[in-house]
Amino acid sequence: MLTQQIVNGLMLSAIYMLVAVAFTLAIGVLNFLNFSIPGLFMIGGMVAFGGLRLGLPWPLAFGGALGAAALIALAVERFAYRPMQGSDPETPLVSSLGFLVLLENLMLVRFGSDQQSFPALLADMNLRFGGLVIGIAQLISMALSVLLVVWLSWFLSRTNTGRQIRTVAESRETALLMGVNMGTLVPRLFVGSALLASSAGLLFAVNYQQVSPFMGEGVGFKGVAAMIVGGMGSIWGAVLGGLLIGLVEVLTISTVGANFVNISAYGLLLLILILRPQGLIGQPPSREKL
Amino acid sequence: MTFLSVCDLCVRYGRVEALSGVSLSLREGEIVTVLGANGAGKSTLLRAVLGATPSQSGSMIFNGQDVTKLAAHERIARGIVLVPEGRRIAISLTIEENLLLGAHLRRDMVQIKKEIEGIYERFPNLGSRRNLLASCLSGGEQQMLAIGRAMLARPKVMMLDEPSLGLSPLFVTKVFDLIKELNRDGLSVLLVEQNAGKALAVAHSATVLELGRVMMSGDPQTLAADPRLQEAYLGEAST
Amino acid sequence: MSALVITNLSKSFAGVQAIADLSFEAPKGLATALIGPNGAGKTTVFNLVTGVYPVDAGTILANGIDVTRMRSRLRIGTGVARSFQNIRLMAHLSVLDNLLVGQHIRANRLADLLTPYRLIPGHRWKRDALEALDQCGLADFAHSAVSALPYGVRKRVDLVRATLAGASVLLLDEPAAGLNPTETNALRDDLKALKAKGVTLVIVEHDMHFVDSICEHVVVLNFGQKIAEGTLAQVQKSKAVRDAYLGTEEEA
Amino acid sequence: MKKLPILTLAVAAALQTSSALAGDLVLGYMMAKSGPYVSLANTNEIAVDLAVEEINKKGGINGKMIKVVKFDTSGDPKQATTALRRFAQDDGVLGVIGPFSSSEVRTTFPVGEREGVAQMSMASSAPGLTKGFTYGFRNTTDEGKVIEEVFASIKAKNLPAATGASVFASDDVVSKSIGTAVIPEMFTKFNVALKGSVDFQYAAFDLSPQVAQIKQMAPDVVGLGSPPEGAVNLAKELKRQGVNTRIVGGTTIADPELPKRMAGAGETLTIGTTFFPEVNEKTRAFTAEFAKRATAAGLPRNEPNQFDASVYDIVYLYAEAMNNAKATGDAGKLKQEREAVRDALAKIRNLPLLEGAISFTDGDAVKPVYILEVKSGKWTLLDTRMPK
Amino acid sequence: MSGYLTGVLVTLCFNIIAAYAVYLPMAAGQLNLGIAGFMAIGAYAAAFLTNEMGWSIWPAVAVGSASSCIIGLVIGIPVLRTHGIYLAMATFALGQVIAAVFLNLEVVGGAAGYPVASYAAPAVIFMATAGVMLFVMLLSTTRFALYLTSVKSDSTVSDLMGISVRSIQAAAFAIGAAIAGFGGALYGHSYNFIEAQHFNVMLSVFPVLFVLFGGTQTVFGPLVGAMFFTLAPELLRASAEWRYAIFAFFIIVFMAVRPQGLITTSLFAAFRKRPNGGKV
Repeated sequence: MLTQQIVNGLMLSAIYMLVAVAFTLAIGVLNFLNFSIPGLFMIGGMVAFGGLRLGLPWPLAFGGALGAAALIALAVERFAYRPMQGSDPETPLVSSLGFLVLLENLMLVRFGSDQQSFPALLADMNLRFGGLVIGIAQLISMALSVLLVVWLSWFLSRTNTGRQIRTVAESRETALLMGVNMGTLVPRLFVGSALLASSAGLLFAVNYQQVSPFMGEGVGFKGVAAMIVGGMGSIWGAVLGGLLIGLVEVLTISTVGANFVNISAYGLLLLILILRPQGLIGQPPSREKL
Repeated sequence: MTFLSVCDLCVRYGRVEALSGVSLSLREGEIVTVLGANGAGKSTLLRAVLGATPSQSGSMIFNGQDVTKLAAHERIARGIVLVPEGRRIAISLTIEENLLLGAHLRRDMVQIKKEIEGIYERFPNLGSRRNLLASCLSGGEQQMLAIGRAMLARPKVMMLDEPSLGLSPLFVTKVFDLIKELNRDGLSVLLVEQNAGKALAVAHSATVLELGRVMMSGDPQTLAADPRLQEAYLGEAST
Repeated sequence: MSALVITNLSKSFAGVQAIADLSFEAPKGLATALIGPNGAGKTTVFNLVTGVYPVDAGTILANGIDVTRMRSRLRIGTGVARSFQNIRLMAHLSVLDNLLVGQHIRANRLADLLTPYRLIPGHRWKRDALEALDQCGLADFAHSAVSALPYGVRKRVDLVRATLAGASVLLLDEPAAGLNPTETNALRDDLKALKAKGVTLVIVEHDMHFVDSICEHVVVLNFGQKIAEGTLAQVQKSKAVRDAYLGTEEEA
Repeated sequence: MKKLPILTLAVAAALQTSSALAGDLVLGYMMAKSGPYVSLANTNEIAVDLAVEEINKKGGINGKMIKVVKFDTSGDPKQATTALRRFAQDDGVLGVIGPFSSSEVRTTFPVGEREGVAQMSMASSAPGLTKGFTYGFRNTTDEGKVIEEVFASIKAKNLPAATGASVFASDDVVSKSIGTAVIPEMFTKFNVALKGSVDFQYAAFDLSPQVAQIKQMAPDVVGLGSPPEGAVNLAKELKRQGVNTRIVGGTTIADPELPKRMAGAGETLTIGTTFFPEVNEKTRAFTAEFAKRATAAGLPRNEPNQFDASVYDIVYLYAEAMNNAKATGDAGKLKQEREAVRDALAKIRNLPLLEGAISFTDGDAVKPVYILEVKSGKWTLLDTRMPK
Repeated sequence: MSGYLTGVLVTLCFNIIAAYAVYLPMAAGQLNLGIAGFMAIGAYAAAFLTNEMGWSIWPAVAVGSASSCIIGLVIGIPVLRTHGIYLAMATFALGQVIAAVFLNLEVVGGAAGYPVASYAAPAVIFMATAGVMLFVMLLSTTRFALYLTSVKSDSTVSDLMGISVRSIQAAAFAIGAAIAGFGGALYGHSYNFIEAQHFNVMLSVFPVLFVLFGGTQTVFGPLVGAMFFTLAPELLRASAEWRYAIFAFFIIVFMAVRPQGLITTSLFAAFRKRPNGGKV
């Protein structure tokens, strides 16, 4: 049973991980806590659902969902991020949350508040080892999210754009003097982050066969927690954080009860923030210069 | 033949006028040095030439083309490259990645690799630690890396902003030797320096800024002898 | 007796020695200039004296009190106040409010904290601050937003803020940098007036004329070390100083 | 602060719907057309309008027409109290239809008590909500009673139920009381051995850890306290992990579309509900008319749910009460007439309506319970239990 | 006054109180995303006192507010070691944990919620809100408020001026918590019912939006922000299902055009004649 719970926890972790990475891209590089990410996560699931309901073949529906998320991310960059440069650091929070509320309500108007059943793409195939049940869909999505993260990590560490992104993350000023073109890099980052969030939403929909306008909130906030537990701005930190939060959640449910999930998951977050604010893997911020 | 010409450049930060009508020109293969006290606007001038700080008015011709309207990355692609003040090495990147960052606008990987090897040959200290984080370098080594990084952008004009700042005398000499060497290989250099004596010794031409304006300019020997320069630095009454 | 006594002070950042075994004194009631090329460690000295950075080794005495290990917040209580190289005025506050913050050390009790002074016309805090502004001819700017002020005015407000703490030792970080000649003259008058009141000044400055007109004592730093000390005329004659500033081909 | 009065006046002016025509019998109706309950509640309005139209077409009550003033509460308790204050103080209503959710009921019943105006909820089914309130009514059956009938039916039909587990959403009022109180009590009463209980959060999407626990217990029946989403997720996950068990629930999961939403999972899921379209002519006619109007309004669902039926009957219950109380809608006698309507409501016994014969005891409706079972992906009527 | 207006104004009052609870720490540069947790503490503590101990409302509200304040201080001191976005996330986590604790606290009803017997009429709420506004506005004329802005603008320099940055921040955080607890305590007695689920993330986040929307530069920003956020959805009531979507759209556009918020000091200065003498 513990093994089964760990398997269950891993699936959850994979989703949190992707969302955490989406957050970490925005915050680590741009110092922007992008609260529209839960909305983009939801868009991934809901738009794909809408597409399938219209009778689109799934590659088209999925592509449409990712495309929609990318376009929305560009709007977020344009209206929530860009005008706020130079104002109080918490200001972009308002408009990015505005986007979350807007997206949720648009989907609400279109699809209603109900949780909707997402059609099963794969026949209900499960691998059984003794008592242990592992869904094929679970395995595939887990593999996909791991692949995505590994690819991203490769991308950041090995490619030209990746180096530019890491330079921006360290110092915008240095990047500017090196001729990094912020005008195109920032929107690309937003799109990348949105693609991660919406793919997480898609995988979620495929896996749990459900979508709803509010599906992003719970997952999104846990994703933020995962990001911080691991270490803000670090991809592998987000992975570790996602793993931890997912496992803590599942183990809490199976040992203490579902009502204690928020206490343990967010308690862990609080503890980390107090004891080691830079997260498990993360560099402490350096002292300012006068 | 003028290679880079800056004409009547004005830069404001909010209400503060940092540069007011600065003009400057540089011929191909020359070292031009810009001198001046703190706050005279030297760094602002280099940033404006790079395009990283927007200028309110003025024009800039480079290599026969009007580059006034171009963004920093477009100017860098045309060969105007800056080695910034304080070096600005990305310390979360490795030494090799810093070099690659300098080449980020280029696509010719094979040639880039070759040039990086060239840099390592020139600075064995960098080559032996190529895969370590740049934070492990000393100030002088960081300056070498910063110059190497700029080299990889294939500069036609290299601008150096106080390259000797905070370096030990040994490294200061190294840096100036390097600048001379690069210049001998045909690179044009725009050099901002605190160390006026060293700068004037290598320069073909010099400009002194004061409070955002050109105070004087001319050939370095004349300037070095000009009491106003001593005055600008040491405040000695010219007797 | 010296107002500020620095003995064998050392500080390094990430292996780079910023201040190395530095000793000097700022004589009481006089102005001491701290000069040297960029990166010589002048501002670092101020940061160590005011406690922005912890000291690696050495001692700092301010008005006879050892502040070496004292918390940065409490050091202003020993009579040491400072201004900042890149003018650190509170951008969200008006000029007057910035000055009121500067007065904190003189209005330090809980009752002071909770007095609704803004509702009390002509409260002494506001009066004091306005008076100090008036003396510098800046009274018109009292209610302006800091960000809207010309650079020179901001610099002088920064100075007034430092004086309002009632300090006996003022550390001024490049007070004249970026000022036009008129403003520089006004600043000089301000500083002379302070000196006349017995305030000890320690000034980091690049403008040697300015130093010449104010400072009786000059300490020259290079690479975190003292390379010369004396009157300006004395240090200007020093070869080490000329090398540090103008550089020479013979060295190295 | 000149803005405050101006803005509020503007708001008031913008929203003040035309007050009731003199002589109409006015009812207030709290809708949940936005917010978390919109999918369950947004068809309610069709049922209300339908009932009002039918009554007015037949000449109204005491020669007066019924008029309904509507207010969208978004399912938010704060807005619900605003709605009630408005109905009571501004619109001169004789009674109020709604509110929808238990949380809203919790905040509006005290207000209704102070204002002296009756309310009747169509959906809130948390145990004991009407206790202590003389003006608070619910046309819902206490979940305890519903689930008791379900188990009685299962036992009567000799379906396997030797062992059981309790599964519930722990952060939802109704679900939790079902899971922690009702189910264990029923298990004892009907000799089902309780193997354990498992909880999940209302918004949980992943029930695999819970199902892994259920799998270990291998119960014959799972007593479920949850909203429909939880039932769907649980059924799917049970199927995925290969657990065969009968899910038993109350009206909280009585969603007409539940079998469709479970997409092949949840066979033999058994519930008690207060409405089933296939019971008789009357229910079939209502279902047909409802479908027509819902389609015309472009709503996503055109099959009535239990709340649509309930709210339809609430209009008739008020009509009956206003008739018995001889209500005139006269503004001068509002206070007495509200009280009379309340008293008349409380006295209703075996009034034959859409859902069956309805009576009130202690503010809660007593009415027939239909036991439904999912067979080949559709609701089928297993049993009808009449109230004792 | 019409019943509708009363209802809307009561809602507005609670939003104003919540906005000021967020405003004080934010004036010191702390983004508190866990204000709902402190409301919950005040609400449950006060409700417990009136329900189980038979206290009358005012002392209960006072104790509720005080317990929120004390817990804010005790938890705030370690939490305030973090800065910026870390602090925001720490308070966010804190709010979640507090709400989850009440969800599991059976002595106050747990998940079933907690009915509150004593009733605070709208007039009481209006008075209490006026009191909170008066308190914050008075506070804004003191050195304390001055130091909040000073610490926010530049904590290093504030420290060098001798201001105890940590104490000022802790005080701002605790007073914010006290106001939140006060609002929560009144909330319970006004609506006669509290449930842990009510004190969720959105309840924490919306007051932050009120303040940022209204503007943090002046003490009137939160008031205007709360008014807008309460009244705009009411004005949009006619558009039924679209109203929250339109509302969100408006927020985005507004913030893009005016990121510093609606009410700013410069706006004030434009309205104010040049003050004669030293009046600020």
